[in-house]
Amino acid sequence: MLKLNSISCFYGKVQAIRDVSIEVPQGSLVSIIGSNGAGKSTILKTISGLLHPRSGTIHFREKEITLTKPEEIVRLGIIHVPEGRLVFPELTVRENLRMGAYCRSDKNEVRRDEERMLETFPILNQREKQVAATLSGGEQQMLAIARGLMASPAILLLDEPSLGLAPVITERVYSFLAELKNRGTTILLVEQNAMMALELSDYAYVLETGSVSIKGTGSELLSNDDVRNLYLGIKVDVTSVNDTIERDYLGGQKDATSK
Amino acid sequence: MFVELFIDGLSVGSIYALVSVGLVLVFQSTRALNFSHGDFMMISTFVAYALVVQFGVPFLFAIPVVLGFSALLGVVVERFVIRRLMSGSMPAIIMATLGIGYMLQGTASTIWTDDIFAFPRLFPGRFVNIAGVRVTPQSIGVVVTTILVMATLHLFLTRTKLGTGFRALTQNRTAAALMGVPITRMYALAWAIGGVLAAIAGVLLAPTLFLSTGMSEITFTAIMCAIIGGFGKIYGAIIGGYLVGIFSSILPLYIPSDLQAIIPFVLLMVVLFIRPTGILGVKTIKKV
Amino acid sequence: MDMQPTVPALQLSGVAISFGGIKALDGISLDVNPKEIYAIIGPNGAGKTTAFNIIGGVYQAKAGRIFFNGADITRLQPHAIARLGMGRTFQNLELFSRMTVKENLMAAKHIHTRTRFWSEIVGTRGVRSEEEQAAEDVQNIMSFLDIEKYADASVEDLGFPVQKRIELGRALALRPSLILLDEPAAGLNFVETRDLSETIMAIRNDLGLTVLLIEHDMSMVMSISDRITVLDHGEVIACGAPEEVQANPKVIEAYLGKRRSYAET
Amino acid sequence: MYRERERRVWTGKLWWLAGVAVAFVFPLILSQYYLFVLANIIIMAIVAQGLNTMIGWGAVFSFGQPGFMAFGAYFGAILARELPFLPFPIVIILTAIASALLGLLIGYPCLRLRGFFLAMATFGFSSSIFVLINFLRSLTGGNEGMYAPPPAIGGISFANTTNIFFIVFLIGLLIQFGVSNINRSRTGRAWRAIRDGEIPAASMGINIAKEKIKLFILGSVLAGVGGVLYSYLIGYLQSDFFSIMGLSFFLILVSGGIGTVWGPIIGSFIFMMIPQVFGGMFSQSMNLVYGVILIGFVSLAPGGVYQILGKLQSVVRRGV
Repeated sequence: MLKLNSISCFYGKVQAIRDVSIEVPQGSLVSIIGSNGAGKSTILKTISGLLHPRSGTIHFREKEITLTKPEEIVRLGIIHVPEGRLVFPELTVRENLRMGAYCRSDKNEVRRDEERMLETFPILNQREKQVAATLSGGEQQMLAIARGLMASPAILLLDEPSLGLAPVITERVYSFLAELKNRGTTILLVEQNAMMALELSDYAYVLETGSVSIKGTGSELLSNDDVRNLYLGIKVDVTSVNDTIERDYLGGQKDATSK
Repeated sequence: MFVELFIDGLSVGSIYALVSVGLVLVFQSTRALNFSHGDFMMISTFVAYALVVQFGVPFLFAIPVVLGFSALLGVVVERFVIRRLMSGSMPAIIMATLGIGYMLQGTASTIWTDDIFAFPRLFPGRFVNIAGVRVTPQSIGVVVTTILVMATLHLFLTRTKLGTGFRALTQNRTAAALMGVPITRMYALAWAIGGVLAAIAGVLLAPTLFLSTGMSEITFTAIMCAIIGGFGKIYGAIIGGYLVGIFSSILPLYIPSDLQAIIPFVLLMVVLFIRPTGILGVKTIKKV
Repeated sequence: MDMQPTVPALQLSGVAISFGGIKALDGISLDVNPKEIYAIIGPNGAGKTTAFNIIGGVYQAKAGRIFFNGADITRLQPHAIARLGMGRTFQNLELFSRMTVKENLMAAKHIHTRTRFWSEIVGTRGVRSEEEQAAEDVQNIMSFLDIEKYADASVEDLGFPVQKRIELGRALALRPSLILLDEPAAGLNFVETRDLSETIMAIRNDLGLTVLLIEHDMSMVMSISDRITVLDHGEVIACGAPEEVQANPKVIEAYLGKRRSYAET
Repeated sequence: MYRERERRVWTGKLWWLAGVAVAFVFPLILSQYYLFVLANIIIMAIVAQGLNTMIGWGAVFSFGQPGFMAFGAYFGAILARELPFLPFPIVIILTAIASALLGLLIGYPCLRLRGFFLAMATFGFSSSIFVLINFLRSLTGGNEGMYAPPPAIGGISFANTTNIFFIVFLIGLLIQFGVSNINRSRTGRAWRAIRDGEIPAASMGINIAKEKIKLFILGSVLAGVGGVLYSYLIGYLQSDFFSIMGLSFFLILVSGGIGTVWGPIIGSFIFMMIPQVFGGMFSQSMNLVYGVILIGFVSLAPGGVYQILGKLQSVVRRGV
């Protein structure tokens, strides 16, 4: 459904992502994992039109959207729930939800969806009239996801939904993602919290300094030692490293330690 | 005397409020402090003068034309000057808006000279006596019109989708873009509304102050009102406007009238001394 | 040799701060020994940069004390802390963008020069010789970091990896005893990261500085750090040598998350 | 190496001496009118230089220059009127000191303010000065204005344009010399560092508050000195002369090249030449011309003429 074809992207002179190709089939949950600064969020920003890639193409349902404006991409049903939640702090919970449906014109349906969201998230229901700034981090994350869903997305791009959340809350967020997935929502998930994301993913990409280093199904990557190493920097016997990945940083590690 | 001056203050404060709310709307959306805002007001009022006095168009027809003119002026300035500079530095934007101010001033003095003109009252009539207090229909009219305008603006911002979208934009541009809010059209809208508010203020102010190119000096007072209220807050700008209006009308009872001109500034310094962010302002922390 | 028990180069005890009611740091304590390479790691949003900002005086701690070479710096302003010999780099480059590379480094020499405003206006011989001394030191640092060839270029025109080295150079130009590096490897490729590791080792071994760094590149952190503190949700969840930290289940969980199946929920 | 350096220092000094020599040539070739205009250009450049250090180097946006300038003009004139035996260099120095104190007084409360807040506070102080000038009628003549004594030493007056031109030119040259020295020194660097980022500047050990106060003081001293010189040139003072100048300094900075040592001088020249060039055609609408020029520079050539000249120079060099 969504297809990125060797995208490269720069912030000024800094290359953020390099030749990234990603595919998200209809109805699946695909995740991009990797450490901070690897360029995960940049990929999502490129899809939602906040950034334009310097090279490569993006197709959504066979239509090229590489240089389309954000507001038009939203109209196509690509909904990006940004990192750090970015709820509107001075709008009430309900107004935030309503903003999610900004591009929809079916008023009655929007009303119904609003009620449905408040039902799904009882915490939000209790605070319906409060401004979003007064919500806790977890509540804001719920609100951000709910706001994204209000657009009745064809595909949901989620950026680090567990960022800064206590483990219990993270679990709650993920339970909801599992539920969404079961309902058939197409999701592209960006996470640092690899285990949880991989558990849930049909397919996943590991991003390292701007390019895809490993890819595979969620369960494949879960059992892949390199993924663990990437996160914790545990030294592994070089011979055991999966051939599919050029892990030149291991050599570098030796250099640095040999000092 | 006190009550009469107070009502006078309300009427002056209404004008300040209108002008500073326009400034704040423009600032919230495009992060540009428009130093030509008073010139928008001045030139729109001159257009109104030309229509009503020079060409004899009835007020009722002239006003929509003037508001349209002012809105269009805002859109043009936003589109051709501000948008190119928005990513630039603060001094650049300040100087560009100062430049626009100069241009509007120059245009007005070319067409109408720098003389002072009498402007017809929208609300004619002599003093009325209400419970022993003498007030003019003009000042009542000004206050009532302002309240109506503010109420409309409030309803627009809180009850309509466009207005909610605007508020969302001012709180977080990225998130608003991700909701599908057309950002650039919102900028134009903000400048258009700013222009309309300035034009309304001008038409209300001109009958008492007289019309001249010097009218545009109101910009600085209006900015002070906005800062007093807590810069970037619409309701703050209203509070600031009325505070300055009332104080500048009443205080001359107690101090030499020569010093009246610095009342807004003294008020500003007092407020900033007590609350560095203004009355409704909140502190922001710069991240590194 | 000094036989006294060594004073920690940097000591945090029970440091806490909150923003808008949300606790960013909740009573963290750590000791950095002189000439140690010490890393603070933790997932995004754990409060690492906030810790740096408190140490450097940009934010004021709500509770707790901070000692730098034994002196209490909890309430000092950033410039006063810098004068005591603490240099730092920033997560998102904070170079003086409209100045040349050399000027950026010279700006850090501000605290080493003492000329008066009046003599600067006149441009006395004293001012000139002091300038030259400072310029010489800056020259040394530029050659240490191999950025001499960019000396007169405007920093805006240089690539990101070079800018990162310039920022490091600016911090070194303070001639600090402790240097704080906020994600020095972020945005660098493998080769550049390897060079950086070597540079950091050299800063400690050859220049004799204490290094405190925040980093996400785990292979680098694990290979160069003497000790590591792991932060999560504003609290210290582990502290120790790299191997200990790597093996700590709490750390693994903080980074990788808990394994749990959601199919049933 | 050492010799090379000494040589450069000496050639630098020779250039300044050459500048002094030029001062003696102008009166020979220029009419009184153009000497007057030239003196006026230098005065405007001095005041603009003060603003330049504040905005262009220190990112301290100030609307205060006209007020500071008026303060200097009135202070100097009143001092010379009340104490006629004071030689004029002393008057200028005392005015500079008074302006420095005023800068300190106003700079201090402004330290907490930034950006627009700071700009408005300086504007407010500036307009308060005008209000006070009109209010203290017995001292300043109020709205009617006051007569400003010409520069004099012990009863010998230098009241003609040529003499005043010399004074203005020499002081202008001294100021330019001092400012370009500061620009190259530690303090100038600290100011530019603050402009580019306050937090990193503080992290380099630069005391932001202290440096900003210095900026305020320098800005107001230059405005004050410019004010005294202006009073000599015009011979008569009215607060309106100054209050209408407000925006001129921005035009000077933007057209000349903000943040460069020579920008204010180039800009001042451009600013004073505009009426000479367009005066005939657009006398009614000079503001329109100023506005177009200001916007033109801000959006098309933000580095001003100084930058354009620099680019031309490099193009010519490459060509040769």
